[in-house]
Amino acid sequence: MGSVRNSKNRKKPKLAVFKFASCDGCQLSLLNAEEDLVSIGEAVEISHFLEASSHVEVGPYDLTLVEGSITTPGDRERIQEVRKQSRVLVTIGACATAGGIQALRNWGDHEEFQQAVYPHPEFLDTLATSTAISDHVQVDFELRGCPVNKKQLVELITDILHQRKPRFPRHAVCLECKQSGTVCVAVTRGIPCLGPITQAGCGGLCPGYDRGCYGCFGPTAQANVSGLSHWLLKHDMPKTELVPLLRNFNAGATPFREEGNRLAREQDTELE
Amino acid sequence: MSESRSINVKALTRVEGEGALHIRLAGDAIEAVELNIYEPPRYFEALLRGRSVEDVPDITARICGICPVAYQMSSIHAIENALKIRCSPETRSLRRLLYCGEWIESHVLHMHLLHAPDFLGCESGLEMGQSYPDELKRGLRLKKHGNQLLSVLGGRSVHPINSTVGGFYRAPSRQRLQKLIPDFEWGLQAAIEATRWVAGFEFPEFQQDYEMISLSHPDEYPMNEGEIASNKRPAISVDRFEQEFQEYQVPHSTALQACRVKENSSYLVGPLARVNLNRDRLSAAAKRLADELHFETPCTNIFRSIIARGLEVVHAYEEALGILRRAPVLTPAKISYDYHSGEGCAATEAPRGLLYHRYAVDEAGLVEKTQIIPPTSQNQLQIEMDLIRFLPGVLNEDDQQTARDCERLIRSYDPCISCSTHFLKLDIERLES
Amino acid sequence: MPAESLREKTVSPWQIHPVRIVAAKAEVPGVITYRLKFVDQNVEDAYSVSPGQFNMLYMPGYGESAISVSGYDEQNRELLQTVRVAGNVTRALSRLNVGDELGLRGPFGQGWPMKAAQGGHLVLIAGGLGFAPIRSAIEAAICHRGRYEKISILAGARSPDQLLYREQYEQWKAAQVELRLTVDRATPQWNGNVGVVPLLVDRLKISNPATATVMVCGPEVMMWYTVKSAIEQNISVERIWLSMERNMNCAIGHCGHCQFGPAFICKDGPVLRYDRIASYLKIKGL
Amino acid sequence: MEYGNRQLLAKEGLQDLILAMQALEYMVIGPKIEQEAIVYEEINSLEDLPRGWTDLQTAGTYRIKRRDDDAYFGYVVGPRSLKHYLHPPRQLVATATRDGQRWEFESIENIEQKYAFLGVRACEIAAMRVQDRVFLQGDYVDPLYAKRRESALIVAVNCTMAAPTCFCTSMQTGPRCTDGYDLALTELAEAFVIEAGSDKGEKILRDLPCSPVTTADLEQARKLQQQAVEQISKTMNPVNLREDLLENLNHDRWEETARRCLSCANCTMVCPTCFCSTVEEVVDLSGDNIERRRTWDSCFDIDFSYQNGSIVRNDIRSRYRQWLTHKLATWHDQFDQSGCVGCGRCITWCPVGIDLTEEVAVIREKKCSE
Ligand SMILES: Cc1cc2nc3c(=O)[nH]c(=O)nc-3n(C[C@H](O)[C@H](O)[C@H](O)COP(=O)(O)OP(=O)(O)OC[C@H]3O[C@@H](n4cnc5c(N)ncnc54)[C@H](O)[C@@H]3O)c2cc1C
Ligand code: SF4
Ligand code: SF4
Ligand code: SF4
Repeated sequence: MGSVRNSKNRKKPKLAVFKFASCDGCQLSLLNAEEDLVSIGEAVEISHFLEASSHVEVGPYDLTLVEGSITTPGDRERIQEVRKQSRVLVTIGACATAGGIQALRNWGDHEEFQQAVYPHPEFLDTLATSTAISDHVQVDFELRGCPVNKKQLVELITDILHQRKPRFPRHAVCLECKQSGTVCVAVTRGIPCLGPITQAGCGGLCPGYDRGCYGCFGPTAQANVSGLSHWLLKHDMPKTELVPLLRNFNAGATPFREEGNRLAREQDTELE
Repeated sequence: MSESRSINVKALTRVEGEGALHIRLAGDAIEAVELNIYEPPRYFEALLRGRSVEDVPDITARICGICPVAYQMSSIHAIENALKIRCSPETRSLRRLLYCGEWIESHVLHMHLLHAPDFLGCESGLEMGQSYPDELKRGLRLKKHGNQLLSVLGGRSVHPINSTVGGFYRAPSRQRLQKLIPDFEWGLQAAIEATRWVAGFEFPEFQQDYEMISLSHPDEYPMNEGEIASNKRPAISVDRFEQEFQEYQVPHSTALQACRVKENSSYLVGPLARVNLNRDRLSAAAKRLADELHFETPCTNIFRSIIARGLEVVHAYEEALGILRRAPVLTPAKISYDYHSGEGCAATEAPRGLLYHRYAVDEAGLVEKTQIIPPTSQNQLQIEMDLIRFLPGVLNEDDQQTARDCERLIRSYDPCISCSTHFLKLDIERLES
Repeated sequence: MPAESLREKTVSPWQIHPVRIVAAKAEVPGVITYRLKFVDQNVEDAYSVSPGQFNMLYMPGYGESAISVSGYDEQNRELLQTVRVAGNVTRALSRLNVGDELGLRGPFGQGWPMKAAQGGHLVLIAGGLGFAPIRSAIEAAICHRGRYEKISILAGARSPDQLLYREQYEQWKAAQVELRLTVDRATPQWNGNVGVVPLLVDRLKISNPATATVMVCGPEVMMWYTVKSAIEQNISVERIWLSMERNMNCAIGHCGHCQFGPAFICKDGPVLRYDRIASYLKIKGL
Repeated sequence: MEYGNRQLLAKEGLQDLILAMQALEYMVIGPKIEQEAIVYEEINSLEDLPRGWTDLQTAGTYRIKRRDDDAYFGYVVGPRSLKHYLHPPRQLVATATRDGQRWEFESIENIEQKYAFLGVRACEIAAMRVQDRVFLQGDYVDPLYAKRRESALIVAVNCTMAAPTCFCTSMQTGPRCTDGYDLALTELAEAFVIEAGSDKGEKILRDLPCSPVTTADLEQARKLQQQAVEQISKTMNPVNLREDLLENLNHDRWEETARRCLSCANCTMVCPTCFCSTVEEVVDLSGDNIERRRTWDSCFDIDFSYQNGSIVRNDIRSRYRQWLTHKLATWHDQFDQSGCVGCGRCITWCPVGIDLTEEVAVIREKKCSE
């Protein structure tokens, strides 16, 4: 069947996990795969996964998972090297696919941020922005989520082991809500919910817990962000609340970023 | 003339986040020990400014994917203190239950996948599984329970979504909670077995005279509430934390380190400190087990902290079972509150130790100022101090072995390096004085 | 109660049957023609297919793909399917060897109107991989050669080495079938037509347009211009048939994916009469 | 056999009905308050019903509210419909298992669960019949739908009120249930008028503690049903609707709607007639055990029209157009009826309140020139 598993005499494919600016949550999702973790461990050679193993092999790697965003000059270079060493490079999680929560610095004054947190900013060597991996190197596949869904992560690894192109839904969270029988919190309670413009993958988690979706999985393909913000503004949601809603873990994703910026500009002119 | 020698561990492994260790020696004299955390800074304290208090638990969770509940709990309690919100006893129980889930998940992960391999000469938990398949399987199952509990209460195990200021977004389903009971009954026994297993490891002799710091509460094992206790000094209330402890920056690390303000001295937080200071408040089964294992307290050998972790897992299982059996009903899920300007702080016990947060909020419920002091920054100086004392005993080995031994020592702290970059502004004047 | 009366169609349309690869022939780079044989003889006995219909080929773990039947070897009871490597399913299929098994559901859909075309000039037009379903019409027509006044095959490909079924051409010509080929880009060795397929239609001699039937399969733009040319040749819109393609998931009209205006490509098509869809072909994004 | 012999059932008698259905091993699915809406859920007893509650619905909003009486069925329709149970959102349809070099393929054909639906409205019966047409009356029968549908028991309720989103009268599907049920109820102030519509229903009715109806009861029932008719304010003229839409596939309105529509698929999920699905391949790590699962899909999903590396309906405009024209126009070509029963769910549950009847009105008002 052409699966890697079947070709007994071939060496096991090498898996590497690299981390950039992140919280480790996406890597942890792999350790959280529990039973599957053992099977993955059998199917691949874990060649570089610092959080899980002291066994470190040099590249090239067959599959590289990259967590985290680019925030330092050093990392900007390191990712180039990682790319060179990787046959298939997959980014996992909002940090890697959109810059993560730390991309909020892109709207702030970097120096002032440094001063607010560190007494000696001069010891630091960081960039003024937090950017997605795909802004720096070519990425073969992006797995969304903050954190990624561990089922999807295992599925992705399986897909690659079996030489399948990974395919995940690009539709809205709303489908998952309805499929799981969750009642829409936007319609029944007027709670602002990003579900209609956020990519599925979490299973409609937040609405199932009576709160609005806050966009962990980033924008859907062709997300109509202004369509949603238009409705919310018409229904008395102030821009001061709407802008931060769009600026969460996927603040750096283009559709969220652009609409957030547009609203913020309008807000500024209104204030003047 | 003795040659100068430098030992580098370029990348610490089996720790959460990324860090390195540099040791510089001149002959047998230690010139420098630097725990270098090169985890890039993410400026959480800066990005929280201007956000509404309800956004805070979601954002602070992202400081650390290993202990998001700890960040949520500390920030929620600090904000509730700022807004003078008093939550119901049921909320309190369910929050403890949530925390039990995180302790189980995080401790079991560390015990089985990160730390145990050191004692068994393996490079990873998976490799260890080849010689100890049942132990690994048991560990993974225990870890899964922790995750399941987090998922039922919080929606998912990494960055759960159900905790908020004033309670929970949705009252946890009693039915789903009670479904966990059989698993947890099994887990309690299995956790006892696992602890017996790790207690049988061979530990290096390494006794240190630590100052141990943890929360302490008259009626319960510390998690979400209590005073800050020490084995060396009188207990203080949480709101005095910043007067007694402070953070400062060192050039070799992106993380800040913490120390005692007056004495400039290091201290230890985490499971070993907690068990030492609160042994009599461990659950019955955990206490019995500690006696059975002749776990002497105070225990001052950091390598034995894996046993303390085991005891806490047993405690967490037993406490969780009690709450699951009661399955408190939460009505309403979340209490309503008004915004007003104020300031509040709180400390809770993250799996790795004390986690302190302070917030100033304005009358619209937006954050003005934040201070977050995570456990790993508090342990960092202690780790360096330990290394200085530990090194002479391992220096006659080759560099690789010395490095490996040092790494083992560091690992027994279960340092969470991703957390340790989110450190706080310190008061420069005070530092210089 | 309608629900009660309709239970009789007992076999689940979801049942997949194993088939074995008996032979695989690389046609052109990236395109393979397979000979498939049912593993279970009862299934083989029950199976009957007409030209223009398609099967869902199933690669366990990868999914299903709609693949036209490009021929059926009655003697050996072997199905011919020509597959271009496009994505997951077809790529996985291409990694199989002779003797390996895969799954199949089918046949599905409405095929070419071979009967209705009898008595007149049969014009079969293929572009690229559209040759696959056209091939099954060629076979069927040759089988009953006498029933058609004239048979013309017009086929186009990007380049000469992209032309499918080259080894069959002599055989077809021997059965008195007119074969005209064209390529977009010629090579030095090529001395046939250069240009798009509709040009071949323009040059075709159709003695009696009233009884001629045109069957086309190829990319949508190619079909669009081919039909225009056919109409200019005075062929009635009711005698022009197109084989259409849309995303195919269930193949039984239950999943909604393959809709094209009023048609379900899986059950009303893939072969559709031009005049019934003409107005929709013009609309973008339907 | 003639049914329609009407009788009176005391309000508490509903509990006997629930018990009778349970005794026949039905899982009773009825209205229940969940997450601040009245949804179809498993009902264990009368206590579970939303007694004394109603719903308020407009485009994009839904709220539940106390009524000033104790009516059990004093609400309209909720986000779930029978399709949630008869054509469930996730369904295993087939499996593949590797056995050495060979594969075993199996299709799932048996389902033990029998459902009894309590509180079904006229438009919902109509919607179920639309799905019957899709799954049972074509060349292929969906075996799982057939099983569920055949074993289902329908206890209908005649509407006595309507929401501003209802337009069943336009689509000629309600508000009165005329057939397609096993039992039908009309809720009066003090009791129910109950009648059977099938042998199954008749058998259950025989054992219920009923009393004879009076003319006054019937008059009250008629009045209440009339009240629902009168409350319906929304209309959509079905005459020529198919042509009006198909002749306007390039109307400017589609573009305008696309600026509001989020392509979130809520309308298709709540619509009781929408039937689109996708079969997903769920593979274990070894690749040896595969489940083929059918899940609800939607024409609003961008990948729904994926074909050979490109997307056919590659903007919201063409996706919305596909939905509306399928529902109201090409459905006639395919199934000889409209795909819309006028329940108004898509209007209420659209998170930005798009109302298909308004869209249709605009398109009709100014037909496109071409
Ligand atoms: C009636 C008919 C007859 C055909 N006959 C032939 C033939 O004879 N020979 C031939 O080579 N081809 C034929 N095709 C085309 C063939 O079906 C496709 O090229 C084939 O499905 C490709 O399968 P794949 O898995 O390799 O490619 P993919 O492009 O990966 O698609 C496989 C299937 O998966 C689904 N899919 C893939 N990606 C997505 C996504 N992002 N979102 C949603 N769904 C997705 C689609 O349903 C797609 O059909 C025919 C198509 C039709 C409709
Ligand atoms: S995407 Fe979210 S979970 Fe993953 S590393 Fe980033 S912050 Fe953590
Ligand atoms: S709750 Fe949010 S995600 Fe769910 S259906 Fe409503 S709008 Fe969509
Ligand atoms: S289209 Fe709307 S009104 Fe019509 S049946 Fe569907 S949900 Fe109801």
